[in-house]
Amino acid sequence: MTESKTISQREDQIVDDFSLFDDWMSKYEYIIELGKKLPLIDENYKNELYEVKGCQSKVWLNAEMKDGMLYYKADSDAIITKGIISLLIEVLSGNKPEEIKNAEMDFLNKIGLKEHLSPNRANGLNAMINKMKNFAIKYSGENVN
Amino acid sequence: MTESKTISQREDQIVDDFSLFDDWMSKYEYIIELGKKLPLIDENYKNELYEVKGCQSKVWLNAEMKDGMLYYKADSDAIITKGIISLLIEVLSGNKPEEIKNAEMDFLNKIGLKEHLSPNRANGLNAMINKMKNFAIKYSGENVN
Amino acid sequence: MDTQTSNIETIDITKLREEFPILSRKISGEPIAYFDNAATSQKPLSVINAISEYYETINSNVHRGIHTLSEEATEAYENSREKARKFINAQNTGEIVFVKGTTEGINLVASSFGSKVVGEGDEVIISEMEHHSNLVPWQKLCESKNAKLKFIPVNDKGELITDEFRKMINEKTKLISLVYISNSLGTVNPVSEIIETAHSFNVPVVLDAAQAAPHMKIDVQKLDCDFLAFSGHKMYGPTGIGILFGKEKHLESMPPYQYGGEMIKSVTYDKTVFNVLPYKFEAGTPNIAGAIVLGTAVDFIERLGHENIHNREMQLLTYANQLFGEIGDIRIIGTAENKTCLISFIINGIHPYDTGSILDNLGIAVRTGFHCTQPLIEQRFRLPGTVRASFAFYNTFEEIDRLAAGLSKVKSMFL
Amino acid sequence: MDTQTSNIETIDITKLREEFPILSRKISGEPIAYFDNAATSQKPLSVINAISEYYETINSNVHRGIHTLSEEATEAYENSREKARKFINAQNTGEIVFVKGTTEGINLVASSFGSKVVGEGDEVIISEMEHHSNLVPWQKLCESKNAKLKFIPVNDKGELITDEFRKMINEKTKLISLVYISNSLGTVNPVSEIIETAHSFNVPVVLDAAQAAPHMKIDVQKLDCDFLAFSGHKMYGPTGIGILFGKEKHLESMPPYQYGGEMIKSVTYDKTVFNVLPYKFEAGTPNIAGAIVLGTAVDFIERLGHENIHNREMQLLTYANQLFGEIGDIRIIGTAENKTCLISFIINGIHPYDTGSILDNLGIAVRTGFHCTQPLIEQRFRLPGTVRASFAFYNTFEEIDRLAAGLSKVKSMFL
Ligand SMILES: Cc1ncc(COP(=O)(O)O)c(C=O)c1O
Ligand SMILES: Cc1ncc(COP(=O)(O)O)c(C=O)c1O
Repeated sequence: MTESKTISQREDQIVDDFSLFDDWMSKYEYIIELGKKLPLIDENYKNELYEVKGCQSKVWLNAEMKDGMLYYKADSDAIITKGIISLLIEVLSGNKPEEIKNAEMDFLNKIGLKEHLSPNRANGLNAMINKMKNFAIKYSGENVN
Repeated sequence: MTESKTISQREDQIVDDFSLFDDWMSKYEYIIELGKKLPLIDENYKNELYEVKGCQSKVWLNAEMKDGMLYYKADSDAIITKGIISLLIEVLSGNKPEEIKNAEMDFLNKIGLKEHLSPNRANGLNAMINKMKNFAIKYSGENVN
Repeated sequence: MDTQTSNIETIDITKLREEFPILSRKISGEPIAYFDNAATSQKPLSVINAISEYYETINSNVHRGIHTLSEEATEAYENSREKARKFINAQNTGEIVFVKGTTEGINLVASSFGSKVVGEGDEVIISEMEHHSNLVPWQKLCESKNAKLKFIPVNDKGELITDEFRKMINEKTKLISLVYISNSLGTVNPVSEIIETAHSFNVPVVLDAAQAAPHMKIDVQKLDCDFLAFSGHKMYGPTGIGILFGKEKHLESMPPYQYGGEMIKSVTYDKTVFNVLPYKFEAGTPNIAGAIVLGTAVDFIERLGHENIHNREMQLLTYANQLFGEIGDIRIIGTAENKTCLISFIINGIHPYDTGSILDNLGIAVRTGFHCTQPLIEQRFRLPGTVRASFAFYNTFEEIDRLAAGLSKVKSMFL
Repeated sequence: MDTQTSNIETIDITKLREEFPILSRKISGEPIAYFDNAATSQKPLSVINAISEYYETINSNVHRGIHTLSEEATEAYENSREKARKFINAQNTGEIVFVKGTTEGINLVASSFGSKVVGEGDEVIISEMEHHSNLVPWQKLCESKNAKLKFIPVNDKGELITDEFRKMINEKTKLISLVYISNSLGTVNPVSEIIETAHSFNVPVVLDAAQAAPHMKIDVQKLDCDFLAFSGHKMYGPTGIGILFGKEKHLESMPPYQYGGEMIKSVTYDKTVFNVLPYKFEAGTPNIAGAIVLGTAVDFIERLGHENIHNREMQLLTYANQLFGEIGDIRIIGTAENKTCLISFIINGIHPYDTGSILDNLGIAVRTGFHCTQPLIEQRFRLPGTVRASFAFYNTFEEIDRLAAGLSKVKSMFL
């Protein structure tokens, strides 16, 4: 994780990485690699409370604050899903909650993921992003105390 | 009513009469004339018991035996319907119940009525014929006593 | 005649009629004059072709599928729901339930909502002019609950007597269900006024909008109705599909109506958790083609424009009224001030069945009978039925000329 | 491959496929290989065109109309009912009710018949392999009646354990409802045997024939089932239409399910008399186009012939089983002796969602998840879902080759 970069720099990096692939099979292969490498979440987070609703596979997500930055951990029983969360974490994790709240996540369109995953699966994707942003809202300035 | 003729002779007569008309409007005009002339049924027969079910207009039908022959009376609140019953009565009335039971009523096809009245209205026509035949069955040999 | 008297420049009727293939059919050797639009409307090519296109390109079961066809079908299905939402200006798509038609919509409300809010000794108010589909469900509900069904009376012009309504409503009233536009009288009811009164008593109002959907802009937020149902087949769309709108708070509070399929979130052998709105009310594989193509029908109406449709239809109605007056011996049932484009009538002394049969023979399609409002026709107006000519924008002044000529012919034949 | 190994001379698959326009679509640049037939089948041109033809030539509301279009639509509608009667060999058309689909059919029976025959302390028997549509209605009925829902267990091969069934049935059993062919395991259940046992206890049996209708000849008289429901959209017909068969004596004894429209014989403000069978159960304007074209789908199946369809589909199944065996690491869920042409499976260690996503990218449409049998997959087989490839006669051996290649590719990507 490259914590010094801004969210949009990280997004650009991913768009760059994906530009190397010219078909979806190679993109999937890359996403699967990311999925396999995703740091796992603790087993005790794998419950209703941390579950992301609306995905076709099970997804669990947690976030913790450290030194004013928000760090995510997640897991899924499907690897492609894990790969996609991995991308989201890559972009958002280690940023200030305020920044995360406002992130546009434009890279998902740029790499063609939103378009490729429409619309049942895009629902799952949106559900993950919403859950991540909700953590950011919870931990952001307004709600610290 | 030409009581000396057989049912099939009467049918032939009607087919003959109708052969003079070459469009349905003239046939309707003829049927309407017949309808207007139909001897009415007594008001006290205009009840559920004598009603023919399945027609789009109200139809009441009664039959009485005289000297071994069955005579029908009927009425309807619609004139075309009356005209059609009038044809049925013309053919069947004043015959022996056994003959009525077995009448084929082929003339309805020959004058194109069945075809012209398909199928909602044909249901009504069939309902009338059935009611007439049921009277014949009721009064025929098997059930005299 | 169209070119002379019609001042609608925005609709080219001749061209528009070409979009309706069935209108060029012949019946009894004559071009069909279709005046049974209140029973079901004809369909434009855009609607007919959208059905074929669905089956030829994206047919697939919706929701939960991850393959492309299923994704595409789901997207089209949900897009159509959004179109329906906009069509009646509902707040969100969770309030838009795909049903079989108006009848199913009302039955759903009677069963899932009615059973909940109506109890022994309570009262339900409908009107004397309801379609059987908005009468029998309430009759049966009241029967089973030992509640009382009350009828807003209808005056001789075929209008609701709203003064009587204000006397009927009281703290025992638990539900009101009303027809927006009467299918047998043509009356456009003052539903806003009634809803306002009802809400002042905290009574929810269901609207039967089967006849409203094809003829006027519906705005459920402005009306503030609690439920509203209509059928696709009467608004230039396919058969077997309709919309039930319900306010979110009501739909949330109601148990499902049918069980199975997409309306389930999770299920074990012991227990079922239901899905969110609107899916909770969409059990089983829906009429996918029907739902998608209902959206095409909405597009069609919006392309024409509600106002253009209304203006055209009012011209047809005015013209027909004028000709009917000239014929004489015609009694029109339903002469409300505010009326949609249909005429229910009898020729004095001639049974509706006789009139309809002769008109059919002239290629003119009208409906005869009770129009599924038997108590209104029989008990209220004491008639054996009426003849109903119901118009749509695609009817022409020439067709109405033929109708008038047909009625004169009928008179000469029977009187 | 078709030409070499297929010994079906009666079906020319290449020509037959041309009748299904969607089969020439491309997905992700590849020709679509559609293996989601158990969710919904594709439609032949005869069916698609019959819909257009209906709307372009005879569209009209059915029953009670006296004009020609209405007569013609009614005739087509009733002809289709007769075709459906023959299709399942019912005794008379009064036993053939047009419904939205299997789900509505079963809900109708649960509501109108179930509520009548099941009381407190009674028992209803279904199986562990039921589709939600044949599970939740009974779960809810039993809940509301304080009755007990019992499940015929399923062995590891995915077959009903009929010995257990014989131990479960007793004088408290009031109803049995069973899936004829399982949509997630493919098992063809020994329903005749079960019906015989049930009848010896005087217990009526409902059959969910959603998956049977497209794949085998159904004979309700031979089966002697009391009710049977199926959906048009799974048997090459349109969406939004299906058939509920019920024995006349049962249907006669049942109250209507919905109210309004053609199901009424006469009505006053106080009281309604219902129509005869089957109309009593057809409230509101039916899905007229759907009902008529269901008849076209029946024609299509009968033109192909049940035996030809069956033989072809068994060859596809055998071939797929053989290839799946060669790939290795595939666990098939549902290996009953008597099985229809679908394979539910997981590649060991790979989530169904991952498998399905990659296959979709290769133009191969399979379904993943619970297939609306969540308790069976989760509680009985303890799986997070399965991948289901369900075949139809129009699938080819080449498509199965592509499926097998796709699965090998998936293995190499994830393992
Ligand atoms: C076995 C089985 N039963 C019931 C159903 C429900 O059918 P429908 O969704 O058409 O109502 C299906 C299909 O989804 C099925 O496969
Ligand atoms: C006013 C009104 N309400 C309800 C209905 C019932 O609609 P559907 O038959 O489409 O369910 C109709 C049409 O028949 C109608 O005109």
